[in-house]
Amino acid sequence: MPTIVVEVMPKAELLDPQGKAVAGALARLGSAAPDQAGATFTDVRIGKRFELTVEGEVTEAVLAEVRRLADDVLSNSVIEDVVGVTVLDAAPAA
Amino acid sequence: MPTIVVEVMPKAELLDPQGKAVAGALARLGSAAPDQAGATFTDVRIGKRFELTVEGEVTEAVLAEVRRLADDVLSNSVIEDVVGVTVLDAAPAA
Amino acid sequence: MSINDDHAELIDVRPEGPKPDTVADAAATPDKEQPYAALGLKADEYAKIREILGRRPTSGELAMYSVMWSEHCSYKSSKIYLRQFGQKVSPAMKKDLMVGMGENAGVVDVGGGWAVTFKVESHNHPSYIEPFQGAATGVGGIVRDIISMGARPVAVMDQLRFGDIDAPDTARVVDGVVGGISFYANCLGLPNIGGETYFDAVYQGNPLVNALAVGVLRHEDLHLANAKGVGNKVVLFGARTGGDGIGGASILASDTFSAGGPTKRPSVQVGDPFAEKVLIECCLELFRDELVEGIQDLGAAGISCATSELASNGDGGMFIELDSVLLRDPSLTAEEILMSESQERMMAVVRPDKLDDFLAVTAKWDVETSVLGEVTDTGRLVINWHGEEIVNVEPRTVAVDGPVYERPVAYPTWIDALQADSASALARPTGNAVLREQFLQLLGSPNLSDKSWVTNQYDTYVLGNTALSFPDDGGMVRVDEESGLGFAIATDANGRYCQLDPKQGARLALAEAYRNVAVTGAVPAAVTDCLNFGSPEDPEVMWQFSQAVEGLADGCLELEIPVTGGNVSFYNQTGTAPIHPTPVVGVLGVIQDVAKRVPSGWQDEGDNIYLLGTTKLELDGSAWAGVVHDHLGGRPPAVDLEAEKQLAGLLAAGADQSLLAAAHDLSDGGLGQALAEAVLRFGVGARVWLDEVMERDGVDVATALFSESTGRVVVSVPREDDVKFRGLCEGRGYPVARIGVTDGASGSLEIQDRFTVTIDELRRTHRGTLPARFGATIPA
Amino acid sequence: MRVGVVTFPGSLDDRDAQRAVRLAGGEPVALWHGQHDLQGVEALILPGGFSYGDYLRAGAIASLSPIMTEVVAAAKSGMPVLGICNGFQMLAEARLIPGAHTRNAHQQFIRRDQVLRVENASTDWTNGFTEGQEITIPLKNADGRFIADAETIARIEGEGQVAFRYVGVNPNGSMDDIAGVSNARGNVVGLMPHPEHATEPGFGPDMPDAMSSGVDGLTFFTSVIERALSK
Ligand SMILES: Nc1ncnc2c1ncn2[C@@H]1O[C@H](COP(=O)(O)OP(=O)(O)O)[C@@H](O)[C@H]1O
Ligand SMILES: [Mg+2]
Repeated sequence: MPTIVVEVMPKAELLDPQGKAVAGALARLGSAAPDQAGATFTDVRIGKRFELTVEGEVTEAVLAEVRRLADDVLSNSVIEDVVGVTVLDAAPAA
Repeated sequence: MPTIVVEVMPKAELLDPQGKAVAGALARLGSAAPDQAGATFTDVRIGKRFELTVEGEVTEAVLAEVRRLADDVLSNSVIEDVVGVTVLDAAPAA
Repeated sequence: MSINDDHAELIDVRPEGPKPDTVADAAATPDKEQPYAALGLKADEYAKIREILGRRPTSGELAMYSVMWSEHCSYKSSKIYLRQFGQKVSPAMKKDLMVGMGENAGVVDVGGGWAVTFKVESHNHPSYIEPFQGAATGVGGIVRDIISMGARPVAVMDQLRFGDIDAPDTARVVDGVVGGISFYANCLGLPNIGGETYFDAVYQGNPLVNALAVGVLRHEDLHLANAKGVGNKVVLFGARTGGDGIGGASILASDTFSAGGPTKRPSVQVGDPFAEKVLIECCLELFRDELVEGIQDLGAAGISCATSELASNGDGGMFIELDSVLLRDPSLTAEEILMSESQERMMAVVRPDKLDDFLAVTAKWDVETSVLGEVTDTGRLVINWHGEEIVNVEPRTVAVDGPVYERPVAYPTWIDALQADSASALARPTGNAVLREQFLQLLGSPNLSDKSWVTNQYDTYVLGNTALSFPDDGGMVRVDEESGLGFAIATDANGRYCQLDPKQGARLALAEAYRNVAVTGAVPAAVTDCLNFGSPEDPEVMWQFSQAVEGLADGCLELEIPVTGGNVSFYNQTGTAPIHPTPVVGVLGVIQDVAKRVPSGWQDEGDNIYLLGTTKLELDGSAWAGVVHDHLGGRPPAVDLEAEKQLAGLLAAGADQSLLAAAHDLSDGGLGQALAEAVLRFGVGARVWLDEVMERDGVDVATALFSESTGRVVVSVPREDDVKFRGLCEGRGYPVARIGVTDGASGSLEIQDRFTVTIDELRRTHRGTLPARFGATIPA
Repeated sequence: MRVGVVTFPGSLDDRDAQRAVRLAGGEPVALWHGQHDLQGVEALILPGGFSYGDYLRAGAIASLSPIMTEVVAAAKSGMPVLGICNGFQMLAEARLIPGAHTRNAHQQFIRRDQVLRVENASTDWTNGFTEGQEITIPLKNADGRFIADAETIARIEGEGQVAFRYVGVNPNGSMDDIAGVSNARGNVVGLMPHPEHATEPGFGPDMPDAMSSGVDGLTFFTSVIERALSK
């Protein structure tokens, strides 16, 4: 059955405490292991990834409904943005 | 600056109560609005989406390090799978 | 200057933004048009600013004045009334008051070298827009007030009012608000020890989310928000400054949500309780090592508020380099930085010779810190940005000498008809079946039902000092592990009473909170309040406000306990319909040894149950009138504060002599509700008779069960202490009647000759209501 | 006996754990997450709280702390280690015990006085109990749902590594009602409920005979101290 992926991220202008904590942890790990590749992460933000398994065909109408649900149910528009609604391993939209 | 996206999902064989709760909410909304496109969601799973902003170029070595961090830090292999490590809007990996 | 090496790479070089509006520009272009109205300033306020400065303000100065002169920060509509709290005081009320009104929070000497600081504050509007973050940051804000006094925060409480429980939007707001409080306070490691949860359609679209925090300190640890000592450094530490909540508090607090109009979506603030927890520990270490001279939390109006308040409470001058503020978003303008309400930040004044030690402590806790400037003797608050002067003001004009309004008041003519419509005209049941039915109807009604759906989400155990919490009448916390010294707090407000008569309603709230503290065995000592009202521009609302403040101030004088601080929240309305006036009153009490605390429910078999106080036909505004008859009218119950004092004295003596196995105050729902709650507390049943009270007080059975007369408490007394207890009551001349005995074996509450309800049925009725609406979590 | 209590940024019940050690007759030693020195302690407690805000995964960031290198080494060499709530989550993240924790099934934080059954009374932290004994210990968590794959569950059930089970109510949806587990050797024990909050009369859970009188948690601390003394 086809799967639709909805991606939601915290709004860029708002604080993402979780991302901040992970950024701090990665920085500490990095300085603890200076011999590593040494990538420096200037920012980390953590959002959500929903996989919706759909029964039947993913029509344009279904996608439109998922987009609406993404805005209204799966995300909180006050603090989050929907950054992606994509179809995974499925027949292309009709 | 380039951004690397790491996607982590709960393991398929484990119950995801949060996903189940959202699936329930979607089902109730669907049955409340039967005139809608009427997509039926058989399953919802909720994972995480990390956006790591990297300073400098995304070399193969940097990507390898991110993959390692994704496995060791950003996910817990007892309960989660890393389903994607991709580079967003950046020069391709060297 | 950045201190935290871990994050050094996060610091960006600031892009060259637009050229700032400097003091020189302001002098050169006196007629430049400025958007003062959009910032919430009135034309005459803007003119006043020009007069103060002798020129037009720079855009940075305008930003500062606009937020600091907002209703929320300046108390411009309430100031003339709040003065009463400072004026109506007796010497006895000042005796234990270490810090009174006007500081971040009041401080009360509780003996043994210990002091307690506490305050309640509102976060109503943000909590409607984004319930979870709004409520969470509300907790964060009040806790920072407590830290800034030099205290360790030790407990929180929350006072919540939501719309009709069955309204479509209520579940969203309840879930978010309770989740937000739970998330933030639990993560801070602060026990929640009590609060209020009410549902009423008047709060639909305008829920009330008040949060109270309490802190404990040694006398010598007291810190104040002032910037003294020329040359001392002004240091900003904690979270970085971002673009969230810019103008939040002020713009939110001066706007009204209209039902049909476009929804305002001001940027909300996101709370980081972990950052705040670290900030608490960091501050306590700074205090312990005596590294700060003055300290101020950053709440509404952010840096504008902190700098101007610190400066005006100190030597009067301060110089700040705004470029030194560590930013989360490098594109912020100077004005935005001045107004940002980013959470989890503090500002300290530090002696130069202690700066290195200060920075070592913040580094230890991974708290980012930057030195912004220093205390000066110029009498001016000067702020530079990119090397140019963008603010040059006398700090008092920003922080202290804001506008003061004597807003028109108008007696609401509708109140006469409302008061004439007494509930005593409503049909009162006499038959046993109907009595039983109404008793259960009340017990399961949203406002009288069990609140554990809410309180189960709150930690009470953390810190290991919680002696009482829900569902007892007051929360109690041990202060001193050696002596057992502790405090108790209860908060109350009955919006229905206040709608009928705001002055009386405020006195009733005070009396109830006072009594709720007294039943725990503590001695009431001080008051905080959060006055939630509609728009001050509505003369009828202003009348309600003036009445409530007068009632509260006079009441405190009669009880001889001072108001130590609080908060005013106006503009609580949907469209033009204001909420019921809701003055939340919190009373703090002191108990010498928490081991002597008294719980609200029956614990043992065969104890005598006494009713203290007299019952009158007082059903106006009662839960019975509301739940059974959907009625609100008449005049709220009478309050005799002298009697309340006497009752509190009796309870304190009873607790001190360990004569009381339980004591539970009577309020919403009357005696019936109190009996049910006392049974349910530990699952011990009782047999109760009403005839004696009915005869003595000349009331019918429905009145005996449902009246909300004040000054009443049910207590249970072990048989062996009976004589002593009766002696105590006689000695103090307080009305007392034995109305029953506890009966563990029966498994029920029996009202003799009237009806019997099993504990199972009581429990099902009481506990089922909230989970049925908001979802069951675990099997009951 | 010197018992170390490690404080991480965001630890909350560290002082309570220290008090519990004291009440049990031990000497609590405060340890800081950023250090590598265990200061010669003979047992370790990872206390409850929200280290690093529970961000990412509960206990995950703390499990990467400097001191955890020493904690892991000490645990492997047989030193008694108790992980309470957040500490339990850290033990799982550090792979010192099997399984993992996710959000409570009902998605909410929950606090309640919880009845547990002692399933294994031979570990370093439970030997003062008797097998099958029912005890009341306060529980408070948001991410308390213990899960593991079927094979792991079968193994720990088979080898007696399930130390505690929830009785009456499963408060968070944990598999097999598991409230606490140990490592194979029995020196490392983790559980979601908070024994340190049931050690002082007047501040513990309500019990049938008197309010706030529950002190069942004290046995955790006396178990480890007495076993050390008898060695
Ligand atoms: N939102 C809340 N947060 C914390 N405690 C609450 C909350 N709502 C109610 N409670 C607690 O539940 C119990 C019952 O509340 P209530 O019936 O309003 O008390 P009272 O009538 O004595 O004022 C009290 O212990 C109160 O502190
Ligand atoms: Mg009460």
